[in-house]
Amino acid sequence: MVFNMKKIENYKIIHNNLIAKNTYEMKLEGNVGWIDKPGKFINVSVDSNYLKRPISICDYDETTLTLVYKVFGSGTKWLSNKKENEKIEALVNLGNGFELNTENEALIIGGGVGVPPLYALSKRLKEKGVKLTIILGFTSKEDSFYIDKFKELSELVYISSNDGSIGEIGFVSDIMIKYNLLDIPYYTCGPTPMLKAVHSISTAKGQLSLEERMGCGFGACMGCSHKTKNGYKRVCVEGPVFTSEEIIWND
Amino acid sequence: MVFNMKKIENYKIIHNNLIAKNTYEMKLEGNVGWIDKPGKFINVSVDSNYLKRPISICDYDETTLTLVYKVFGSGTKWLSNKKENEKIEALVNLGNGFELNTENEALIIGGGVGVPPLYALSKRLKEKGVKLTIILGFTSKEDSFYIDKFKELSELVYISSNDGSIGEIGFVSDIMIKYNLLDIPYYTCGPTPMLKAVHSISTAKGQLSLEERMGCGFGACMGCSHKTKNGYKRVCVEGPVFTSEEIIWND
Amino acid sequence: MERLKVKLNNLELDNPVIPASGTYGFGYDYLDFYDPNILGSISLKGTTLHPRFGNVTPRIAECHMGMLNSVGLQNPGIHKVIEEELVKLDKIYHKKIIFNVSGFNIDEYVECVRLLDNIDKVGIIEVNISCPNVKDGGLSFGSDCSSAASVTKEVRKVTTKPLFIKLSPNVSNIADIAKSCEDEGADGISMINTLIGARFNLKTGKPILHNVTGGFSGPAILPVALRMVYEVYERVNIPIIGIGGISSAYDVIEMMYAGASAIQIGSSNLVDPYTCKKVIDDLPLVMDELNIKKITDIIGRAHK
Amino acid sequence: MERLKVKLNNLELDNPVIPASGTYGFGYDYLDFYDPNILGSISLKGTTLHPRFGNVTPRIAECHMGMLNSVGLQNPGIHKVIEEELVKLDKIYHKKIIFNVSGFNIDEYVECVRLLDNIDKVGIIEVNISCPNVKDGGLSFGSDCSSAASVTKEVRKVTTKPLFIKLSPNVSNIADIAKSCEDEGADGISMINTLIGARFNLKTGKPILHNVTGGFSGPAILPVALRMVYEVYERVNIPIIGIGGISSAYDVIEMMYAGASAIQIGSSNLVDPYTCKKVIDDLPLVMDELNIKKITDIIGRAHK
Ligand SMILES: Cc1cc2nc3c(=O)[nH]c(=O)nc-3n(C[C@H](O)[C@H](O)[C@H](O)COP(=O)(O)OP(=O)(O)OC[C@H]3O[C@@H](n4cnc5c(N)ncnc54)[C@H](O)[C@@H]3O)c2cc1C
Ligand SMILES: Cc1cc2nc3c(=O)[nH]c(=O)nc-3n(C[C@H](O)[C@H](O)[C@H](O)COP(=O)(O)OP(=O)(O)OC[C@H]3O[C@@H](n4cnc5c(N)ncnc54)[C@H](O)[C@@H]3O)c2cc1C
Ligand SMILES: Cc1cc2nc3c(=O)[nH]c(=O)nc-3n(C[C@H](O)[C@H](O)[C@H](O)COP(=O)(O)O)c2cc1C
Ligand SMILES: Cc1cc2nc3c(=O)[nH]c(=O)nc-3n(C[C@H](O)[C@H](O)[C@H](O)COP(=O)(O)O)c2cc1C
Ligand code: FES
Ligand code: FES
Repeated sequence: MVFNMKKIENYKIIHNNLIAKNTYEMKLEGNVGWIDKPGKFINVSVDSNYLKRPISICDYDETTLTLVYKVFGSGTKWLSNKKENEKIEALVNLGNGFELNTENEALIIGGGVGVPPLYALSKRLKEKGVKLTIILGFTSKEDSFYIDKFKELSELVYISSNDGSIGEIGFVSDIMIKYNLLDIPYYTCGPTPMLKAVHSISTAKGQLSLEERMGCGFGACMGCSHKTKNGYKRVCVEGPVFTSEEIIWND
Repeated sequence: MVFNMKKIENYKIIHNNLIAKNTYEMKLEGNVGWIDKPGKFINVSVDSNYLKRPISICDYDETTLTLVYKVFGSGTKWLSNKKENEKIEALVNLGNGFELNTENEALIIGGGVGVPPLYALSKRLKEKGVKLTIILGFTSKEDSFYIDKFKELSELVYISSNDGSIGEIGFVSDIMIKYNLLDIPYYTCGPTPMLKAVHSISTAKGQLSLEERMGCGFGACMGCSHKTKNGYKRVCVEGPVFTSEEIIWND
Repeated sequence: MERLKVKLNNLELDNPVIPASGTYGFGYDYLDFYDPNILGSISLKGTTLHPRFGNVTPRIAECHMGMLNSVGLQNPGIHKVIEEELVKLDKIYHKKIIFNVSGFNIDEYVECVRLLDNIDKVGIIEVNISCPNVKDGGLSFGSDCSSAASVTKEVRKVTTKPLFIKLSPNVSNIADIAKSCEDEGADGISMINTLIGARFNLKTGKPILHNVTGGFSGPAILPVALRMVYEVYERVNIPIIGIGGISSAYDVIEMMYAGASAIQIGSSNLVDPYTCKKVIDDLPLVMDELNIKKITDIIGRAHK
Repeated sequence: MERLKVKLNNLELDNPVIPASGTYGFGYDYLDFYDPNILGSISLKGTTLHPRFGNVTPRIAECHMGMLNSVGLQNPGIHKVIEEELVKLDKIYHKKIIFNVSGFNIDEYVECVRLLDNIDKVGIIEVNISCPNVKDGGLSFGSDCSSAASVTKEVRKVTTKPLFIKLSPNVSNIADIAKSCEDEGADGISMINTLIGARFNLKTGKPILHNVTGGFSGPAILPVALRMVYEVYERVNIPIIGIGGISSAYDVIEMMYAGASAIQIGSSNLVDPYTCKKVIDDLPLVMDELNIKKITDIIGRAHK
């Protein structure tokens, strides 16, 4: 139980590198004992701003965790300026995370900064012997990242980009249709329109990781509520991962 | 003219040392070309707070200036945590400064954190050959500072403290009366009650450096207005130094 | 600790620190961080007669030293709160709570208060006449004297429990409104609820909140809250729970100088879930520093 | 630069950036920092019929991302301002200015506006019905529709110059008040003036400001200003000068999305005297980043 508590932790920055356009990989050293599954997130304190910033766990091992984030506004800008050996503080052990599939095949569908949490997930699934088909969508080549890392996990990695500068031109849903991937149980994270498309075209069950603007990240403010077939849920506690069966789109 | 402009400057901290209870001496390296007389002040940016903090020039030479300040609230607390080689930013060249007396004798009367600006003043007066009598008042011994430095400038240095733990017990005004220093032209800086007492008992002319809560420090907000016989003046522009002839006490 | 004790009418609190309604759920969400029994009391999430989902998201926007929310009173309805939440809460929190109610017409307020009258766990009923998020209600009751008075008068009839009216700051004269509530039998005033604010998305130009405007809270609003508590203290003789922008023990002291008998902390809990614990731990130290013997000594000191 | 030009009635400004009344004196105090001719215009220190010293100090208190002031309209009186300040200002600033007036009864407003009617240098008369610092005036005119309307109606009679009424945010429905002013012939709305706040000295418990309360301004109030500009834009058809908490080019954009045709910057000038220059320099860059061709394209975009 203690193991599973939310808490504030400090991490030392091992590196904080630009890996794509405005996109950084930050490796952190510190307590990672709470990470029991992929898909959880942490809420990072940024001195520049009042609210913390939710970022998914992209990768983790026994002593480190890795975040991949895109500079979007002032908070992520601040984060991108942090240097090796500096410390950052975060509220950790947030969200439900993905439930690891028991089937022996899975489709991974990531879009933009929705890709990171799917990396640790794919690693865990692969360790379990699940056969992975991976689709990664980016705005364009310069925004893309982690493609090689995913290729190490599977031979079936499809890339799409809005402008065709890398992979196939179009959306991840186009790939799903083109290569007839509609009946594989899926895991997905990315912009809401993408999630909606995936949810509507797939005939399989899936787990979808959502984003909402958050006040607290630990369940206290009801800022991140999402309607589901099983009632109102909080993206920060009962989510961010929801099943395709329960999900309802707000509009 | 350009020489005399207000501007924002950056300074490197040479040292920032505790020299008395909650009292720090901060030596700064940077542009000091604007310091044409003692008694001017700078308005220091403190990251912790919205408004800048006005601090008097305590000492200066060709390349450095020195501040002596007491930790009072969050801004000065922040300042006290700055380390050697770090930078601070300030709006500089503020206030009128003291007019150097043409008489050959002067009484210097400082109280608490009103003492600092009188140090550079005393140095300049001594350079001009003015004979100095100096009275420094502190709350108690642990609050006292710069006594030896003043003793280098004059043999007539009187000390008073509220509790008698250093020098004579009582106020600087008691010293003025006891040693019959009431008719020497004076320069004074310190808490308002002290200034009022000095102003009322001295029969000589004097220059008094006032304090007010400031919005801007450069004349734009009218936050620091003070009535004088010559009309309304701004402590940050027409002051902080006022003559005993013009001064009126607000209450 | 004796020196931290305060009284709100007949309710004695171990200390003046209470998490504010809407930022502490129904008492459960902070269990990972500290034992809630250290708190003076808890003001529960605003409850309405009927269940509500609240507003469409986005419901949160950030501001300089503050935030906007347009949660819109999401809650499972008072029956469920009484039957389920209070029962669960009783197991982890052993003191009386402050039950915060809202309504969209006077009957709803009355019905809620009536349901609470005989519930032992409820130490104070806090009547929120100020929630700015719900277009067809909330705001109106708190924005003029006569409707504030009507709500107070009607809920007064159905309970003998201490009634604290929670005021909106989005008014031209809050002291008049407080006085109307006192005149109709309010036992105390909780103040302030959120200011109304808005933010716009730089890329699209559109409002960040789906609801366009939201309640503005956090350290940014402290000076407004302090001023209003000061003004209301001059006008009424009933206790005030000071709310708005408090994030430290120093802020608690300042709010009590202004006239508060106890205080609530809202947004600061969201940003640092340990806030209430830290404030309670710091209070004796800050009191030592400022030479304050008993916290009750300083209530309204600014007026003396 | 053509793309920054905006219009306030018949007055064309090179850019929408105007320092706010009370934070730029009579135009002189920033000469060390930059040439004021880069500004869209200047709103001068609030002027009254008779000279005023204003309130006793302390007049300034600090807040989280903001400040309180209780300057209390210190000014040498309109005659001296016209005869001396405007003449001096004309030598260093070559554009039309915004003349901000206050009064303690309607006659004083009328007399001031009458005196300004034939002064060429005055591009806009800004009628401050909101200054919260002066106990027996100011506040009352801005706090309800009928007195706001009366002032507008009477000053309208004595001038053909553009009249902008400057509104107080310390009201329950600012859009109603703006509408009353429009109905009586106002040419535009300047908003917002300061919120009312207070701070207390931790050591003594007493108010920091001698006047107890003061006007609260700075980045902390931006969300309130944005919300109010948004609401007023929905109700009136006259241009709005957006004021309150602006400190960057991004804030300018956000305020114009909400509905402002130009903006004023107050406290931020005090904290960084280069603010207006920086904002003017940054605007084209920020517009490039956000794909905005002409600044006028975005006025009220939040409503579309
Ligand atoms: C559960 C979760 C996991 C996330 N994981 C990642 C990740 O691994 N990598 C990554 O790059 N991004 C991730 N995001 C998005 C990330 O939180 C935002 O990009 C970030 O908060 C933007 O902050 P800012 O200061 O740069 O932007 P600003 O616009 O200055 O932020 C203003 C406010 O809006 C909020 N906000 C802005 N955009 C978003 C958004 N898309 N989602 C939620 N809140 C937002 C901010 O948190 C802040 O409160 C995740 C979001 C959620 C909810
Ligand atoms: C012209 C001038 C010269 C000064 N020179 C010195 C000096 O050489 N050494 C020194 O120790 N102090 C000096 N002071 C006082 C110093 O400015 C204050 O102690 C300091 O601003 C307190 O800031 P804080 O953040 O620690 O306190 P806080 O209480 O957190 O400050 C809150 C606000 O009040 C203002 N304030 C608080 N106390 C004072 C005060 N006494 N005078 C003016 N504003 C105040 C702060 O500037 C800030 O705006 C001077 C003040 C003035 C006006
Ligand atoms: C997310 C959130 C939800 C809130 N919900 C309620 C509510 O349901 N009922 C209520 O009376 N006040 C509600 N409030 C207002 C707070 O109780 C408090 O009055 C306000 O936030 C000011 O305090 P603060 O600055 O400490 O946050 C809510 C505030 C926030 C931030
Ligand atoms: C020191 C000071 C003095 C002010 N004096 C006046 C004034 O004389 N007339 C007026 O209409 N507004 C006055 N204001 C209000 C500002 O013009 C502006 O409306 C307000 O400060 C909000 O903008 P800001 O947040 O950018 O400061 C004053 C504000 C400050 C800070
Ligand atoms: S962000 Fe507060 S409940 Fe989810
Ligand atoms: S501090 Fe602004 S005029 Fe002096």
